[in-house]
Amino acid sequence: MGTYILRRLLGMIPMLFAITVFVFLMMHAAPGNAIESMLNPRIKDMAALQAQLIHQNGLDKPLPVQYVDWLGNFIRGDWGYSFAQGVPVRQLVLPALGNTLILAALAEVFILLIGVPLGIWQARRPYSLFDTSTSIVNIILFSIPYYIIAIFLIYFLAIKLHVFPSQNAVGTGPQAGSIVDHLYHALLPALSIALASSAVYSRYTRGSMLDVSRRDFTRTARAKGLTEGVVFRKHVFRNGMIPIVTQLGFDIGSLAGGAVILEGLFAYQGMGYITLQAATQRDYNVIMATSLIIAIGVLLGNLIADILYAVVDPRIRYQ
Amino acid sequence: MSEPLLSIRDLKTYFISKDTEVHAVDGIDIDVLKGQIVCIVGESGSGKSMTSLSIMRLVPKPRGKIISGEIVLDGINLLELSENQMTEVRGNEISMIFQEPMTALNPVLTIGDQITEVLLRHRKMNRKDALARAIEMLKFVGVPRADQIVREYPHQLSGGLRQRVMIAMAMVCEPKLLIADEPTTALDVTIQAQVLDLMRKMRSDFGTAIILITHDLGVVADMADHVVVMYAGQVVESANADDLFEEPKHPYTKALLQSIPSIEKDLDVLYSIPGTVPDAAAFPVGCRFAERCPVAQESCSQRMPTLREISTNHFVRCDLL
Amino acid sequence: MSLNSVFADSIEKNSTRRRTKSPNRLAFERFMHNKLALISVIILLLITVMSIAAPLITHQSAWQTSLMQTDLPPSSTHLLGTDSEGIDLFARDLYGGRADLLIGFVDTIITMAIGIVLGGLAGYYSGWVDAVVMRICDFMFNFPFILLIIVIVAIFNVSNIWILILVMGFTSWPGITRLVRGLFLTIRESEYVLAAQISGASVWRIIFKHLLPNSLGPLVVNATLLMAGMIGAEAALAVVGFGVKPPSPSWGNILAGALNFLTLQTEPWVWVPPAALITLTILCINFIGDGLRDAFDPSFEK
Amino acid sequence: MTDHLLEVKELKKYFPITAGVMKRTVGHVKAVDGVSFFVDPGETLGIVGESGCGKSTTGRMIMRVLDSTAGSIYFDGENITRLHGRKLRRIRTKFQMVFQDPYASLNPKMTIREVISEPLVVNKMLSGRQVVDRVATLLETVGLRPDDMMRYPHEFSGGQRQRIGIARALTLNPKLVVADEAVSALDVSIQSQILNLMVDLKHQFNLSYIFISHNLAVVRHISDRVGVMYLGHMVEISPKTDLYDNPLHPYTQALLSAALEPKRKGQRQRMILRGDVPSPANPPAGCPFHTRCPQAIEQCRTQRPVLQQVRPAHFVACHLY
Repeated sequence: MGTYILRRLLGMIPMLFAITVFVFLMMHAAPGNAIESMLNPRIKDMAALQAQLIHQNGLDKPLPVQYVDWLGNFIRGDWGYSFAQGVPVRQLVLPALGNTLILAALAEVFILLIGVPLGIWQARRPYSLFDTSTSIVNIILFSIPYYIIAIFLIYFLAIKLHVFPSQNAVGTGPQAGSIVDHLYHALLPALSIALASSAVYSRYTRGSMLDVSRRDFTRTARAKGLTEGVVFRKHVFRNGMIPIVTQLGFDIGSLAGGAVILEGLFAYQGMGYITLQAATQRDYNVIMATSLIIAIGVLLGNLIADILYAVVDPRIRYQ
Repeated sequence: MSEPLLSIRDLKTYFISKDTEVHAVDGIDIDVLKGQIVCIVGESGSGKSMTSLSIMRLVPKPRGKIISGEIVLDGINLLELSENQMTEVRGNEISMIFQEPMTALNPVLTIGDQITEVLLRHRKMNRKDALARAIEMLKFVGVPRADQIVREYPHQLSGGLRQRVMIAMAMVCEPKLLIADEPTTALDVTIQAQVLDLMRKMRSDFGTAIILITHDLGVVADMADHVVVMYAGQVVESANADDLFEEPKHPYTKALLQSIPSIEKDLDVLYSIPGTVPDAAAFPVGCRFAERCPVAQESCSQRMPTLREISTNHFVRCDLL
Repeated sequence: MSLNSVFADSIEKNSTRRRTKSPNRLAFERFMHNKLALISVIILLLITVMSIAAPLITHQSAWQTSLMQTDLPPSSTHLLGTDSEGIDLFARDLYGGRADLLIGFVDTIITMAIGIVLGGLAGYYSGWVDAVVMRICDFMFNFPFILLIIVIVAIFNVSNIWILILVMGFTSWPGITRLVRGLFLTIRESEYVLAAQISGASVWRIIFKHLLPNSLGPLVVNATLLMAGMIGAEAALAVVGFGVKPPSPSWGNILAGALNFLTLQTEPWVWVPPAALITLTILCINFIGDGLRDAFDPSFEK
Repeated sequence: MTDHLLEVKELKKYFPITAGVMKRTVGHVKAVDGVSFFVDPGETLGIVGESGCGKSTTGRMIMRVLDSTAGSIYFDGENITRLHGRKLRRIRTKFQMVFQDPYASLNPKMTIREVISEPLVVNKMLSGRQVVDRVATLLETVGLRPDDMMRYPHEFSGGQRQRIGIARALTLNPKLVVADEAVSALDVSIQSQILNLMVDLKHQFNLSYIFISHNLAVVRHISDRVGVMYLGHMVEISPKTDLYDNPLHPYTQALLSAALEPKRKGQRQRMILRGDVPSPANPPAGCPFHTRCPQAIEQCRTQRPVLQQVRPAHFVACHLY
């Protein structure tokens, strides 16, 4: 297993390389550049200043050289300078990554506490009143986009009841609040993700459990005289969780990439938020760094999914 | 004659949905004596598998339903037991093995786990004793390396071994009755021979009665003490195996026996039964075989024949005899 | 003319009398028995017709700003009031549907087309074609879909709705491609495809006569999911300022315009209607999708 | 060349086993490992063997839907082993295939007319009215009604679907039909209908069959000569009566001994093989059967026996002869 993980980690390198090249080329194919967009067009002698800045930042070198320079610096830990924010990229990105991870972890906790148990409970007594009623609520919840759920949460919890802050959740940098403060501010966006995802997960869990409960080995378990409770806990549950656990792995990866829209909506300073900001301001160094980190998140998520799969299903063995 | 171990009377199992009512099992009577091997033989759709699931009360819910009848095991009508009491019977007094040993075993639990859980449920043993008993049982059914195999998973075994594991699991509480639903259909001929031999050994060593469900008359001839032939949800003939193979009475049984090619001699033409089995959602009023029967009379399709005893312990559902 | 010919003639003439039904026809009939799905179809059609026929329903303009009439509450002239620039909100909600439905519809077609062609080739040929297509899919999967669109829209300064549609369509195909590939790989192994190959059928015949018709169920179901997703995505983009650019109305950008403390608190008529319309549209499409799945795959118990 | 309709020489199929990211080949599954035989015009060659013996792979290589690793296939004296494109399409009209699963072998979205006429349409052999005529004739030939052509596969029973499959195989007037487990999925009564149909058609159209099956009785019934395969090798091949009455290879003997005839015989001595078939990814050296053979001698472990004639037209690959 150890060598398998190592091999998979090494296997990510070409993919990450391809991603950085792609983002790099895309940004240089764009009309205009960051320097241009950050300068006030009313400045006297703008052309000269611009040329000077371009030269200082190495933007007049040939593209491959620029790329190699960037890559070399990145690996050494120098992620460049954010033109728009006036701070080193690392100073911007690392706290944002932390914030996003908190958000993702919180959302996953909610999914595990709400979505999965709900699905299991529905599958335990399919077609019962509880199952049908919650299933209807589910499909409606499933159809409401998460940002609309978020707006409603803001409306009720923040505006009407004043239980939660709705804006400017966390400051970045040294003045960032305590961990409790973080959690408090992350709660509303996490809840929005969780409500939307829980609907997906409970549908998925219910389907998976029902599918397993119709399989031959479940019939065997019943034929052995096991009580319905044991049949479910030991046979249905363990098999039914296999696809769920795998899906959770994938989602950890993509959630870590930031729930862009929600971070934007809540002004929650995570990866999604700063990427959004960087995109508006064409802050290329920031975009390069965040897209690379997000891609690493996705790839690690896939790896986690594969590992979890092997853990829960003995038929899967990786060498 | 001794009291039967299992006695099924007028059992009806239907599948009911919004606009159809499928009569999978439509009023059957079967007796199984202690230590006897009874083969239920029939083609697909004859209701033979549903009969076995009905005995276990494992008919697929929510649509499948036992409508009426009684299933008496050792003086107790299983259909009157509560669901809880029924779990005491399953795996303990009656156990069951299935056609596909691959899908019938849980892929994420070890072989040991799956056998010991039967003992933990019915014998109140501790884990260590249960595991020892499981290994002993695996050795008994001829599984090599039994003490290692208890730690392995089903996918690591071959088809033949999996079926042996299934048998060990079913026999570990020494049930009075073993129901085997097409236990060798998914296996190769040489492996089939091994499994059938093992089942015979179970009968002689434990005195377990066996209901063997199959479509293969070769297996029936090899194994059965008593044969029940099913057609379209009903028993059409029920007889001692020697009698049935020597003197089949029902036109369906006769036709079936003549439709099978032989390994031992070259036949010129096979008999072939025309047409197909009637739709179980809309059975004809009269004899269900009348439409395909070579000797059918007009009256056959008007009145349903009853199952009559035409000689000692030989029952036939045909009015022409 | 042979006897058979005569016979065949009468068959062709009488074929309608025989009650034979194709599997697709049966699926259609099952769908028509699903009340929830039918109601959803009707509501969705109603929403579509209302946004197309918007000029017939309201005389108000969805673009005309009026500095004298900003932030008005609902009244008989402005059924849902006006926004901060004095544009009639009822008209904006009606016209806004055009953008969302257009994006949903066109992008579903673009995505399905790319997905079917690429996934189909990968699934049919396997080998290196498959490897290349799947690597590209893997590559695309590393970018969260919404984020990728945002970056592209920002870098290339997209403001035209058609270019937005293209960007969305050309970034969302990997999912469907994988689905089609998986379906094709499975069906390709079936004996009837083998029989067709033995008959000498060409690749295109096998794809269009065998693989595609038998993938129809899952494809149609996924097309509905995709359409719901696309409509949701436009609004999501608009919320953070990367969707359809005002003054062109879209449900998303009407919603986005209301996202400040004051409007949320005091003017629900601004943001509730677009939010409700987005949700209702997606809900209807999802119910239709559920209905289609049950219709194509009746073994899937509800 | 000879006047055999089909001749197969030293045919091999190795499937690579790959591992790792780079898909390195780490071994081969030797599904078929050097098989030679021939089929004469109007003759039926049966091929029997247990699952994994390579019989289906052989059939598919002959049909040229699977490329062989080595060896050659001659059809009507022409080497078709490496034909492709138009030439292959032309020759392929002369050999067709009937499949196992009557439910998976017909495209559910096509009418019966489209299914049966597909070979005509893709080869542009007939058009319009003629196609309809041909399909009607074929449906009558296989015992269905011509007006069934407007219906869809889901409206037919398993047996009827198999008839449709046979009609499709006959569309182009082939000389050779490869039937891969063509009756294995059918009930006994339907199985005999289809076997009789196939025998009739053979005489009517002077067809040759390669009849692949695991069912020894069925193979005996329909074949003129029978080949027995084990682990990718042809271990014995002979005219059927000789093979069934005087089997030479210990594997054939075991197979016949394990097969069950629907007849009561009392307790009989059966030869039951120990263990399972070895994996074709790692076949034993020497004779592939030596691991299970009760008569194995030292030579069997090291040296692979070749197929040689022991009695007139009776070939066996065994060191005992």
